[in-house]
This record gives sequence, structure tokens and C-alpha cells, in this order.
Amino acid sequence: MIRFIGARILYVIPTLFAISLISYFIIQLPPGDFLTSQIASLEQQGQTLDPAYVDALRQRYGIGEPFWVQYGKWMGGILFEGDLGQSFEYGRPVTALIAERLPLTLILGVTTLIFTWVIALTAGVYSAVKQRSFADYAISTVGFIALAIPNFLAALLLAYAGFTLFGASIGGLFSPEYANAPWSWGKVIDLMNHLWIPVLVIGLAGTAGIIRVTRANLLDELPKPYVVTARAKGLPEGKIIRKYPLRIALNPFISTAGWHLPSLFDGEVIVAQVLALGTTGPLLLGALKSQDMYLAGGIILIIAVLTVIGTLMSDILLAVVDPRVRFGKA
Amino acid sequence: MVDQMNPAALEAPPTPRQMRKARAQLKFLDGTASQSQLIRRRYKSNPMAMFGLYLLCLIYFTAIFAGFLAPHSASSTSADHAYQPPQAVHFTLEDGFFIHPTESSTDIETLQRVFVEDPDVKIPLTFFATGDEYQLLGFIPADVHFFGTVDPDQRLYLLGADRAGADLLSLILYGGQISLSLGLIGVAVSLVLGIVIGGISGYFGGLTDTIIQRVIEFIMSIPTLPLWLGLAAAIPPRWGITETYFAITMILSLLGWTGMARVIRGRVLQSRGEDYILAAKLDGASHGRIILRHMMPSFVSHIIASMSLAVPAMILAETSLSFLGLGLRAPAISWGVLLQDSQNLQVVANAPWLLMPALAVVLTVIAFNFVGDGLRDAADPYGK
Amino acid sequence: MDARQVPAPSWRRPSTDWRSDPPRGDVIVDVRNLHASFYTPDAEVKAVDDISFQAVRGRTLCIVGESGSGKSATARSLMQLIDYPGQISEGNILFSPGAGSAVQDIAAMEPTCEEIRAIRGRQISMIFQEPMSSLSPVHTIGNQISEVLEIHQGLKPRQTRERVIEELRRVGIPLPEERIDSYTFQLSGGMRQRAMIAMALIARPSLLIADEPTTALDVTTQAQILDLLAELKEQLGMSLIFITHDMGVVAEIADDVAVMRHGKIVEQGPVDQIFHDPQHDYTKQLLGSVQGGATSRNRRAKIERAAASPVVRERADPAITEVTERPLLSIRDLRMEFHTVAGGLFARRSKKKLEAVKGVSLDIAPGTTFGLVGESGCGKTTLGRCILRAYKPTSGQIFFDEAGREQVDLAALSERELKPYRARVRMVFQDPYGSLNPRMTVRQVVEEPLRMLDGVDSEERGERTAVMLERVGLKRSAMNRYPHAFSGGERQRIGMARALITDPSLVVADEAVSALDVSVRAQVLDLMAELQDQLSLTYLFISHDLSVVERICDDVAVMYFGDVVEQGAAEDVFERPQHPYTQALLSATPVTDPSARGTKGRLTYQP
Amino acid sequence: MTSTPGLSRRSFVQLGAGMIAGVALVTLAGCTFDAPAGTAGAAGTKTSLKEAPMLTKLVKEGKLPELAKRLPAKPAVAASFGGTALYGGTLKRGQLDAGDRGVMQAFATASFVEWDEDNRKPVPSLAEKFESNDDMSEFTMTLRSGLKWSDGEPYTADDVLFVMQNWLGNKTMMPSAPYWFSSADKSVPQAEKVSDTVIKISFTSPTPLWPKYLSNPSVGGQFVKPLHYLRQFHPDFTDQGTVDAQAKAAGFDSWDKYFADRDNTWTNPDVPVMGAYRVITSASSASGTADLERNPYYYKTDADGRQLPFVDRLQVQILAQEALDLRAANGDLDFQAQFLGYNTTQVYLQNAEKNGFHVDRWTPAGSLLSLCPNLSHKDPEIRELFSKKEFRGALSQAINREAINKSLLGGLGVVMQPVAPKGDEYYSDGIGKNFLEFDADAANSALDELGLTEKDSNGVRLMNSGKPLDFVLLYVDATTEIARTDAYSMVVKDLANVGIKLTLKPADSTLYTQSRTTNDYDIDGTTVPQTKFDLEPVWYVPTGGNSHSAPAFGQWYASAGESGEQPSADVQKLLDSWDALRTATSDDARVKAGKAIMKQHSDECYMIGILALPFVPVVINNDLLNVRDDKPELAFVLGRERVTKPEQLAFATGE
Repeated sequence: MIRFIGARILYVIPTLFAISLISYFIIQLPPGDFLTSQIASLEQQGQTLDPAYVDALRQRYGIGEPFWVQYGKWMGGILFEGDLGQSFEYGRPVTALIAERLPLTLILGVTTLIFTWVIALTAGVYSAVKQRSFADYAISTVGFIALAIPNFLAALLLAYAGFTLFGASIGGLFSPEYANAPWSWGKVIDLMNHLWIPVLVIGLAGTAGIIRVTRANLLDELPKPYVVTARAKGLPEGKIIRKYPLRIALNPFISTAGWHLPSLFDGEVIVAQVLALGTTGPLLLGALKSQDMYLAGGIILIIAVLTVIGTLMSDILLAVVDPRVRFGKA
Repeated sequence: MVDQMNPAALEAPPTPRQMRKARAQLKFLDGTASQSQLIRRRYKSNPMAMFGLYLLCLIYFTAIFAGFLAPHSASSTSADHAYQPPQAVHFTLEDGFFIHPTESSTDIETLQRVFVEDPDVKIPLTFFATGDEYQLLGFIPADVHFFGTVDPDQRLYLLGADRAGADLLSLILYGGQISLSLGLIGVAVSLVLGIVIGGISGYFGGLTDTIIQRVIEFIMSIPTLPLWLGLAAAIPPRWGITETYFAITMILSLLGWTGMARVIRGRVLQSRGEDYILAAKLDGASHGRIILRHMMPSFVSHIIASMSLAVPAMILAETSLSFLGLGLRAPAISWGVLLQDSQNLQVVANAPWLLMPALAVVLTVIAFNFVGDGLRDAADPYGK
Repeated sequence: MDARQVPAPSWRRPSTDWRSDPPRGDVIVDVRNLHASFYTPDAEVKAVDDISFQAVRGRTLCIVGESGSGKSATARSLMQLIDYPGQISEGNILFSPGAGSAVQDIAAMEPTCEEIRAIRGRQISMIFQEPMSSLSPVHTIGNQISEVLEIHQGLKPRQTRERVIEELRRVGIPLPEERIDSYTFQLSGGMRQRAMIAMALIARPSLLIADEPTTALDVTTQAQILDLLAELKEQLGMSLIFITHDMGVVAEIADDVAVMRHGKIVEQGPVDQIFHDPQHDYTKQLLGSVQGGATSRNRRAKIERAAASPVVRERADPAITEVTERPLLSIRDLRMEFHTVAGGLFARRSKKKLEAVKGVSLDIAPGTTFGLVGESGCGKTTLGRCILRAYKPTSGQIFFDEAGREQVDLAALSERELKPYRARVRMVFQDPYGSLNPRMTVRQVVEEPLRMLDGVDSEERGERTAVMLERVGLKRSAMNRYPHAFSGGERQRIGMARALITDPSLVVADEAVSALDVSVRAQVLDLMAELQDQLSLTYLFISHDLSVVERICDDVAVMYFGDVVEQGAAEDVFERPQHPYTQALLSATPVTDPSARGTKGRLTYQP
Repeated sequence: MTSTPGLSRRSFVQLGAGMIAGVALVTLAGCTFDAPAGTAGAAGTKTSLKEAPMLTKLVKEGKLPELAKRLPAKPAVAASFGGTALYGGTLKRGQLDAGDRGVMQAFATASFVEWDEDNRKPVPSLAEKFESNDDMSEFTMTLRSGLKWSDGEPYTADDVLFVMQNWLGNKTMMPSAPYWFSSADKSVPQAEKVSDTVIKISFTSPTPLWPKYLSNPSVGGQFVKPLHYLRQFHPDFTDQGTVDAQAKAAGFDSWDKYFADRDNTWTNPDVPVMGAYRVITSASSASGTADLERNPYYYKTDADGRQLPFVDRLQVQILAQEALDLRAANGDLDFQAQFLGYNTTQVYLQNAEKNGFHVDRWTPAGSLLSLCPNLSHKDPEIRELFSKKEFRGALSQAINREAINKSLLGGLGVVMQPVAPKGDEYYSDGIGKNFLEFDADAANSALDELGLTEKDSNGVRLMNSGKPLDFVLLYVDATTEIARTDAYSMVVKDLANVGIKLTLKPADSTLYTQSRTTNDYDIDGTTVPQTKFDLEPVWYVPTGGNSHSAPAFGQWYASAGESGEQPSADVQKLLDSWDALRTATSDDARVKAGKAIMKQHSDECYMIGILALPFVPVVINNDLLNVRDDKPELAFVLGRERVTKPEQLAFATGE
């Protein structure tokens, strides 16, 4: 086990390097650089920056340096000092910026994940068991509609509904009065009041796929002889489905469960953006758009690491739940 | 057997529909039905899939004949009709179809656009009306529109107008041309890449397979958002709408091929173990012939199914890219662009009809999904 | 899975009132006018069509019939286990677990109701054909077996575990304390089936239904399981309903027999009556297919004598074999190794060398049928495929020496050089379903090998295909149809046509008839013999079924774990088996005469 | 479509929601949480209080010196736009971007001088007196005595010297001083401390714009830095090693970046300030909400000597555009002009009454959508063409502005050319009328006269070289003001009518800036500010490579001829006027030079104006007092909402 994990980690290191290199390269693909985008954003507000001043700054920040030099410095900082560098835009260490957003990001990610899976699994199982019933069709239709409505639009419409129906304050995860208040029950309730829109939007959009796969997998498993065997033992129907076919139908999900790890971190960027949630997703989007190299690079690197860890976790999880994998028989 | 299932057939003379059904049944029973016939048969028995198919045909029909079906050209605007709400079409026997003209003014206090209908004046409407010029199917100059005002200078807003006074129905129809083809072309490119790379990976296996699989895994573990942003922003600034459109398609398909390659690899791997493939090998068939003649037919329907599921993903990806300001931009017209334009409170609150492009997206995505699901269910008439 | 189902009738047809006519006291299950149907999009398919029979307490009832005869549906009806969209539509299943206990009509119960669940596993239990797929792959066998106790007896976990271990021991699983935590894939086929039996018996049901429990097993294992069932039935005083298609098995264990065909019982009665005085033609046909030329009592006696004598002849050396004429195929020291990556996620991955064929030498004379027998996994298929060069052997030679042609070593040829020989050495596959591409018409399938021959145009291909189809007993019109329109036997004929269309000299038939029903099997074997005469073919006949090999082969080689342990003329090998493995194999083959039951002694081979 | 659906239901639902919230509050009674504003008991009719009750409390607790010791000897008196006010309350705002410091500029700027009430001329603020010598090259500034930082430390001439010498004069932090910090020869001004409160600042050449620059909150605010706090981060005052180590420990790779971070009043809660508010919690925190609190030492009072500001706290939430619009419509924003979309005004108006706010209409600055042909175009033939007044005029005349106005702004928009408007000091009679009328015939004949008579098969005129008149219009797409793509699409059609093909190229803002600064565009589409052009001259005069009309010439000017291209005679004339303006020794000379620039623009039509917004919406809580109601200009150089002197805003309820 330890040897296996060790080998996997060894294999992971070059992958991570390649990902970081490519990510860093991709971030640099767009024309211009961070300062150009700063000038642009100032200009949008009616302000100008003296070009001479900007050129001087460009030198100071090392922005004009060749790609390899920049990458080398950045990686060097990470490897030798554990320093992700600092954001141009915020003028603060990347680690601090990310750390601040992490708790809410995780709350949103985990809540959404739970919501999605509870809804999707229930619906998927029901769909499969009641195959070709009205409910089956209804579930898939609703799932598809949720999938098909662009997320940003769904977020806006729900926000508008919240506004017209409840006079709710939309945007962010807290009402102003609780935003910077210490944690209390009031704040938790306030958070819940704001959390439902993104959770609903992101969660529902994700259900269609899971419902479909659950249903298909379960339909594959339901006619298998071992189900009949279980029935022949006199087990109640619900228990049969939960213990046998569902368990096996879930394997493909478990094998991809770790992939959700990075999405917990960067979340649903677009929805978070529309609703101005203080999560890492919008931070990444902003950093990419303003070419805030170190911030974007740092977040991407973390996502890449999480992806790799997630895959590893999936493998381990799958081995844990599926003895066939554990004993090399699958 | 046919009679058994439909006792009514005995009593009344069979309708053509029943005859067709009976013939299909016979074909099935005597074994002369080919795979595609069997798939069609199974597919047809799935009401959702059939609904999706009809819907999809309708959607593509409207996109292909957008110029003919749209009352106006996409670029034709009218200052007097900005934010014109959808117009009601009236019908009387003596006048046929008509609408009433509207006079718009802006209330300085509330900034509201007020549209006053003049019930005394009728703007006659007609089928096959002459109006804006367009190119039918892209090359036939024409100016006849399926439905429109008799007077080509009058305007018709069945679904309302956008803020510049362009007819939303026409915009949606023209936008469909881009959105719907973008998905298809993108998926087609993905498919070619996927078949070549996935096919090689699955058929030859071994080291080739391992390397390709590692590369795919690697590409898949690069976060998509930066990849989108990076690639989309790297499109040379001088490029026009057509080139940008092409580039966006390429970007979408470059990100999409890995999934396709995995599907195809899996299918190739699976059929590689079939006895009939071994038989073909022993029959002296070449690698090419084995892949194309013996393997492909068994998963071509699966490929079509996964394609049909990939197209809506592409369409949605395009709307997301547009939302991020990275995809197509106005004055290009795609559903994504139209939706991006309706991304504001003013539209949601006061011009909700401008959200209609979302309906087009939803219908298309659902249609594709139904078709894809149906195909997947019908894909393998010999399976199970 | 078809889309629209004909709606099953929501009401149950009124059943006859059985209370006025209760079943006899010694009858455990009294089935009366049972109907069960599957509702497909186009029609109602009657799987069980008005059958009546009785299973007598303490006796073994065999329901025998070929595939599709409705025997499994009948068995499942008894527990209300028919798969959707099937359903019992009419009739009674009157069940009384013990003499004098209350009679219940299972047919009247809902498939998921409380009452039927109380019966399932507790009073009636069932074992299935394929223990691998009938047991969950992700739960230990202990877990799956204990579940029965949990539902029906409510024991404490500790007691349960003890009971399970005890039961595993009873069914003959060695080291039950360890095996209880094994997963199905960690057990051999026989062990799995034993575990299945343990699961079925642990709640001490009064009726055990065994649905083809030995079909998927090797002959030797089958023999063990049959013996075990018989023994347990005695010990526990159960009644047994045994479903099978194999008359040999029936002869071994049945007390009573019901013969089914097309959903109906064509004949039923005590086993002796069925075997010695069959009334129905179909029964006679079934019996004929197994008894003709089958192992006689006489031969069995000889086998036993041979086994008793300590003289074991040296392994036949091919060099010594009389060579009357030059063999068509001459295999010398053929080896085939596979490299597999073994070890799981958590073990260190290691490349493992699997030797499937370990230095085999054989000679096959032209115009003869050479039988290659052995249990599954013994390497006989690999050997066949090496000859066909589906695999490239690791070492050794395969000399192919056709009259009028140069002798070649097939093992040494490159793919390109091999091409002409692909037409000379052909193969008939085991699975008539998997070996025909369902997407190609019969013509496309059959003419495919002709494409590799030069100068055969489309028209000629068509003509030759038509002629070949007629020769194998199919109509010309079959050309444009797809394989799914044909029955298993017909498909195997198509497979034969494909193999023979290039006019080959050697045909490798890998289990060519084992997937066919007995009645069809005989026809296909006859066809093979007929074609052999007509076309002067040489067959390499690979099979695990000794009776078939004995009937049609001139020479036989017995393989065991990659080695040929014995070879020689069929007569010699079957009459005077020398190697203990061959003896064990022969002794495990069921007798086909119920009156001979008990006269046999089972031999086992432990190398 | 006039009524908003669901309104009748709303009140009912709101009632329900309110009850739920009420229950929540009750159940929470024992918990620790920051009670929403409104629990402070400072209400009543205490309009005579001189300081905020929250400060009085601190004074009583001994945590704060009494008012007299906090105020300077002669406090600055803020202009008032209303009557008596109560202390207290929290003012809620929103903004789009965490890094945007607009709130600080609007609400919390302190500078030596600031705009007067009419926004015409600088008046002393932190300075008690601000005087210049005759040729405007030397300025003497007398600070108010007794000024204190928000931590109570005194603010003196040393702080000013620190800024001038150790910040502006530091080559690391200021490698190249921007023109608003420097003399005409690019040297930074020299500062001399005369006394603790008097400083003399001298330039090498006349710099008449210096007081104006200082009045611009985004510039003037940068000159106020606390020496006593920042010295620990500056190598001139603290050992270089220590400074570097600190920077490194904080995650910065050089000391100057750490210094900049510590100096950032918007993100660093620790830095003492002179403005009305200081940040308690930064907006870049996870909550996405910045909290600002009153500065107890703020140096201004109202006319009655009551210390400002009246409002205790500011709360600024980072929101997306749609969320911000929704919040505004919901009455969740107390006072907001910046970031509100013009096109959403209708929604604000619809919801104003029931949500307790009103919508004021302020005068927009910099909303005039225009086209700027590239006068320094890379292609000589196009440059030649663009340099012709007749050609530019024809472009302008070809545009049917009224149609665009009618379509996009319902006819409410203002049609004009980009020149100084009436009321601006650089305005002179008669400017801005050239080529404004839609006259396609005149445009056609002007183009004919230019020899552009040949046309291709699509009806596009051909240049002499045979290339068609096919230009790319580069712009950043935006819809919060005038929907640019819509407007430009109409321009495309208008120009097509006179045989000119225009291709729209909406670009990402970074790409747009990049293309422009590398002189790689045909025509730039931008919005042009019109008032006080001298503060941001680049629109009108190519002073740098970021010019909208001639970046190559601007580059030449900025680099003193080292790079870029020599300006054409026309443009050189503009630049000469600009030089005359910025080194004028008298206001008259300055204004004259400025008027010359405007006149030249008006005559030559370098930039082609299309349409400006009629107003910008400002959302104001009905309880908020003292917001000026004379339609002031919402301009960046005025600090936007600063124009209403936000320190004197107050809530009617005091809250």
C-alpha cells in the first residue's frame, strides 16, 4: 500500500511539473501583461497611467523577462521557500489570498456536492427502478432542463426571483451586517440564506449527468443474477437495491469521486462570479483576466495538485470499496 | 403475431401506418433487417427519442432556412422599436393577418419605453412576403420571407425586439446558424481526432496505448478555465468574426477530443476481444478492414450517441465562453452572444422576452440529449 | 431491453379454487395449470403454458428440457422470481412445507410481498447455474450467506458466523474459517457453487430448487457437486427440484422426471419409466442423443479395472506412434507463454509468466478427426489457436504438410507468409452467437475469407457462398439475412460454411457443439462427419465433452495444465485409460442409465 | 410589460420573511454577534452634539482625547448641502472589484487642497494656505496646526517632506515620475521645510496645473503618507537588512512592494490616515466586504463646529454587476453613483418608492461615445487620409446620431462633439458644432472631392492604391452605459451608405490597450471625458503612447523624440499648445492655450463624437441627508461621489 502510494507520488511529480509549466505558459498566451491590463482597467474608470511610468514598473516587476526566467523564479520560490509569490493586483501574498477564501469555498463546494449527490442519486435510482414510468421521464426532463439552462442565466433568474419574491439581498454569501461579524448562529443562518441560490444552480446543473449515469449503471446491474439470488433469500426489495446493484453501480462514481476535489476548490466559477461569492473561483477568473501571473499560477497549481491527489484518492477509494480492484481481478 | 397484438387490424382495413409497421415486423422476423433497420426500429419505439429527433430536425431546419423563416435580416434594426414587446398578430377574414403599428416614446420620468398601439391602422401580413435580401442556403440570393409584412418597410416583431430594435426571432434564427454549426463542427473535429488517436490506442494497445492514455490524462488534468481563457485570448486580434468563429470551434474541439478518444478506445478494446473479430483475422482480413468493416459497425451508433451528447456540451461551452467575454462577440450573432446581451437586470425585469435565446438553447440541448439517449438505448440491437 | 411493453394484465385471471381439492399430504409442491408469460412490445410470450406437476416430499424431481423450453421459468415461478416483464398469469402453486402444514398458493402472492419473502430462502431456496454472477462480486461469501440467517433467524453476529462456517464445512469447503471472508472471484468454480449451496441450505429449507447448478462446471466438478447434493438431501431430508438439460445428470440423481418442451410438460413420471419406457417422441429424441454410442457399462468396468491396476503406461511418445502416412499436421514441442501483469493495486506489480502450453507434440493424420480433451483452462484452446496462428507460439514447430504442397512450419511464418495458409487451416468457433458479426449478412460473413484469395470476383463469391450454404444444409435465401434470424444450430452451420468455403484441409473445431442443445448437437456432428467424407477434411476437435469426442474421434489427446498427459487412438484411450487424470475424467462423466446409479465409483486426480 | 409581476405578492412574502428573521434574532439573543446597525442609542434630537456619540463614549472611557485635542486649531469647514444632521449609522455601498479604491477617493481622501463647491478651483484643505510665486514654479504651503493622524500622532511638514523626498524622490519606488508629479523636464519637485507647518515646493519650470492635480483625489491623496508608521518599512529610515527581512517575512520579494502594500489605505487597516474614514476590514477578505470606520481625528467640521463625518461607518461589498444592480433596486445601497448601469435606471425607478430610496440624475463626465481615427496610422496612405479634416468631417457627417439616440437612449441622449462643454474654463463660444449634423450627401460629396470616387463591387470606395476603405473599429465592449456594439453597428450602416466599410472589433480591455499602445489599430472607439481635460489630457493631446488619436506621436512626445514617430504639423500644434498650457505662468495664458486646443479639436474634428448619456443615475436612501441636488458632475477627476463632500452626509434617523 505504502509502496503503491509512493510510486504514484513519484509518477505525479513530473506530471505536476508539466502541468505547472503548461499552465504558466497558457496564462501568458494572451497578448499584453498584467500592467497592460491594469492600465486598461484604470482607463475603464477614466484614469490614465503615464506610459513612461508603466515601462519603469514593468522592469521593476520583471514582467518583460523571458518566459523561462519568470517560470524559473516562480518555481524556485515554490520549491525552496514554499512561496507562491504575490499577486500583482492585490499586492499581497498569493497564499494569504487563497487561505482567506478557502473556508467559504469549501463550504460552498461541499454543500453543493452533497446536495447534488443526494438529489441525483435518489432521482437516478428512482428512475431506474421505475424505468419508463412517467416519473422516469419527468426526472430526466427536469435534469436536462437544469443542465441546459446556462448557469449564469439560472443564477441571475434565481437572484431576480429572490429579489422580487422575498426582497432578498443577492450577491455575496453574507448580508452586509454579518459580512465581517464573528461567527454566530445569526451568521450561519445568514449564510444559509445566501447559499441556496448557488447550491441550487450548480447542484441542479450537475444532477442530470449523474442521474443518467446512475440510471444506466443501475439498469445494467438490476437484471444481473446476483440480484435474483438476493431476492431468492427473501430480502426486502429496498435493501436488495441498496446493498447489491446500487453498490456496484456506484463504483464508476467512486472511481471519479476524487475528481471532485479540485472542483471543491475552484467551484463553479461562472456562478460564483455572477453572484459575487467570495470563493476562489472568481479570484482565479479575475487573476486570469488581469494576467496576474502568480495568483493565477498559484491557484492553477493548487488545482492541479488537487486533481492529482483526487485521482490518487479515487484509486484508493475504489480499491477500498471494490475488492475486485483490490485483488487485481477487475 | 401482428394480428395478435392488434386485434383491430382484423376488422378494419389496415392503415398505411399499420402496413409499414407490419412490414417492419416481418423484416425483423425473417432476419433481413440490417443493423441500422433494427436500430431505427428500437429507436422509433422510444417516444422521448422520437420527440427529440423531430425537435432537432425542426431546429436545424429553422437554422438552415433562417433567412427564409426570419421576418427580417439579423442586422436590420429600427430606432422606433427598441425594446418593442412581442406583437400580437390578429386575423380577420376580410383583412387576413395583420398587426397594429406601434408608436414608441420614452417617459423621461420613468425612462420607460411606452408603446402605443394604433388600433385603427392595420399593417397587413402575408406569407411569402418580400423583405430584406438574404442568401438562401448561403448562395441563392432571395428576398422572400415565410411570413412578414406586405410592405417591406414595415416591421414585424413576433418575439419582440432587442435594445437596438432588431427582431429577436430573426436574431435567434440567425444565431442558431452559428451555435448549431459550431457544435457540430467542433464535435466533428473532436471525432476525427478521437477516432484516429483513440482507435490507434485501443487497437494496437501496449506501449502506444499507455503513452496515449498518459497524454490524455495529462490533458484532462489541466484546469479547463485557464485553458479556455488562454487559448481564447490568444486568438489574434486582427481576426474577423469568421476566423474567430473558426478558432473558437477549434478550441472547443481541442478540449473535447480526449473524451471522444476515450470512448472510441474503449469500444475498440471491447470489440477486439469478440470472437467474430478473431474470425475476421483468421479470414485474412487486414487491420484496416478489421477496424473499418468489422469493428466500426458495432460502435458507430455509440459514436453517434456520444456525439449527440457532445454537441449540446459544445453549445453550452460556447455560451459560457461568450459570457466570459471570450467567445464570439457582437456583432457576431450566436445564442451565447444573445444571452450575454440579456445578462442584465433591465432585461430580466423589463424585457424578459430577450431571454428567449435561452429557450432555444434549452430546447436544443434537450433535443440532443433525448436523441443521444435514445440512440444509446437503441445502439446495440444485439446487446443484452 | 425493448421500449414499449405490452401492459401486463393488471388483474390476475381467476384461479381455480384449490381449497375444494387440496394437494396430497406427501406432496410438497403441487403445481396446477400454471401459466407464466413475458410481455414484450409486440406480444405476450408464453414461457410456461399450462403445466401441472407435483413434487413429492423427500424425492428429487428433475425438470428436463432444452434451452427455451420454459424449465427455468417454471423453477422461478415457484418462488415468484420471474424477471420483469414476466409474470405468472394463471394457475396455482400449492406449497406445504411439511406434512400437514398449511397450504399456501404461491401463485397468488405478489412478487414482493411479505409472505413470499418469508418463504424465500427459509422454506424454498434456490441455487443457480453460474455461481460467479449469481453471487455479488463485492461482498464476501460469508456476508452473503449470513444475510439469510439475519433475515430469517435473527441470530447474533457471532453465532451467525459460527453457523456459516459450520455450513461451509458441511458443503465441503476446506478451511472455512478463512474462506468465509473470501470474495467469489477468489474461489474456484466448484467452491463457488458449494458456497451457493451453503447459502441455499443454511436456513434448512424444506425445498431446494437447483437451476442448472452444474452446467457451467467441468465434468469432474459436476460430479462432485451432484454427489454433494444427493448426500445433503439425504442428511437434511429435503425435497429437491432439479432443472437440467442433461439427461446424463437426470439419470444420476432424479427420482421423478418431467420433460418440458415449448413451455409444456410433454411427459412426466418416475425416472426408470422415462428412461426405459419413454412415451413421447421428444423424450426418446433426448435420450437417443445421449445414449447412442455413449459410454457403456462395459467400458466403465474396464476403466475401473485399469485404474485399479498399478501399471501406468509411459506417456505416449509421438515418435513411437505408428506413422502409416505422413501426418497433415505435426506439432513438435510447442510452447506458448503469456506475460500478464499480475498483482493488484496494493501488491507490487509484477510481470507473471503464464505457461499455457508446455511443450506439446502431436501428429494429426490427414482425413482423421483428432480429439483434444481436457477441462477448462488446460490449454487446449490456446493450442488450437497457436495452430491457427491467432497466437504466435513462443517456441516449437507446427509442421503443416499438405499433399502436393511443400511442408511448412506454421509457427515460423510471418503474417504475410501466413496468408495463403489462412485459407488452408480454418476454424469453427464454440459460440455460434459471438463468432458471427451481427452487423453482417450471412453472405458477408461467409464470403469474407474468399476476399483474401486472388481472382475471386463478387459474383463468384456469391455463387460459392450459395453452394456452400446449401451444402451445410441451409437455403440459398439465407444469404441476405442476418445471423440473429437463425437458431443456434443454424448459426453453427453458417460457421461451418465460413470455415469450409476456402476448401481447407484442416479445420480446428473448438468446442464446436458444446453450446448447442443435445438434439441439435447430433445434427451438427452428423453434418461434420458428412462434410469430412465429402471434402476429405481433417478435424482437430477440441472439447471437454468426452462422450462427443469418443463418438467421433479417431485419435485423442488428453491435456492437463498445458501438458498432453495421454494420447492415442480413441478406442485405446477410452477403453484403457492409462493416466490417472484420464481415468478421473472418465469416471466423472455421468452415466445415462438411472438403474446403473450407485454402481459407479468416482475417481479423483490429485497430481 | 410596464408592471413588475409579483409585486402584490411581495409584501406578503416579505412579512413572512420578516417574521422568520425575527424569530432568528430572538433565538440568538444569547449569542455574540455584531448586532445590525440600529442598536446604538444615540438617536434623539441631539443635533447640537459636536462629536459622534461613539467617540464621546470612548472619550469617557479614557480611550480617546477630548474633541478639542483631536481637532486642529482651525478645523477645515466642509461645504454643506443640507441642514442639521445627526451622528451615526452605517452607509452601505457596493463595488465590482476588490482592488478598486474609488470609495477611498470619494469618501476618505485628505489632500492639501481640494475642489471648491463649484468644482472650479482648488481651495486649501489640509493646508491652511496654499500660495504660488508669480510664475507658478514655486508653491508655499502652510499646514493647519494641530492636524493629527487617525492614531493621534501629529501630522507635520516632516510627513510632507517624507512624501516628496523619500517616496517621490526614491528611484526604486518612482523610477519615472508621472507628469502630474513632475516638472516639464521630468524632474521631481524639490521640497524644503520652512517650519513644522510650512513647506516650500519648487519646480524647475512653471507648473500652473499642480494645484489642480493635487485637488484630484486620486493624485492629491498620494501626497499624504504617515512618516511615523511607514518609516519602519523604508530603508532611508530603517536598516536595509531589516526592511528586506520584513518584506520577505510578509511574502514580498522586494521592500518597495511591501512598502506599497503597507501604504495602501484601502487594503491595510494598520496604516494611519487623514481622511474621514479608515479601513477596519479590507475588501479582499473572504467576506468580500470592506468595513470602514470614522477617523476620530478628522480635521473637518461643519459650519457649527461639529466634527465630521456624521456617518459612523461605511460598508462596501464586492458584487457582480447584476448583483449590484439588484441590491441597488432593493434599496440595499444607501448612496451609490459609480458602478450603476445607466440601462438599469428604469428598474431602480420602478423599485425606488417601495424600497425607500430615490434616484437622482447627475451629470455624466466621460460618457461621450466617440470614434478616434488613428492619426499616426502605420499605413502611410491611411495616415494621409485620416489626417485630412475633410475626410474626418465626412465620417462625422455620415453618422445619423439622432437615430442612434432614439434607438438606444429613447432620444434622451445628448448629441455632441468631444470638446469642452459650456461652463468649462476651456470652453469658447461656437466650438463643438462642426460636422455634427447628419448629412450623407455632404459626406458623399466631400469624399468624392477627396478623389475617393472609385468603388468596388460592394460599393466600397477605393483609395488611390486600389485598396478599399475598409477600417477596423477597435473598442472594448460595454453595455452599462451606451451599448457600444449597438451604437457602432449603426455607425457601420451609416458609413456603408457613404461607401466606407467599417468592421467592428470588440476586444478584451487588455488586448484593446495593447493594440492601441502599439499603434496597431485603424479607428479607436472610446468614451471621451470633456471637462477638465487638462487633468487627463491624453484624449485631446497625444502626450503618451496611450493616446487614443495618435499613439506613435504621443510616444515621440513622451520619450522626447527617442521613440515613436515625429508628429504631423497639426498634432505638433496641439502639443505646442499643451506645452504652453502646462508651463503657463498665469491662469490667463493657461486658459488661452487650453481654448486653442479645444478650438483646434472643434475645427479639425480629430475625434468624432456620437452620443452621450443624458445623466447618470445615483441611488440615494431616502433617509440620507445632505446629498447635493444640483446635478453635479460625476467625474473621476473630482473623485466621483466626492463632489457632494460625503463627510457631511448624514442619516435622518441618525441610526
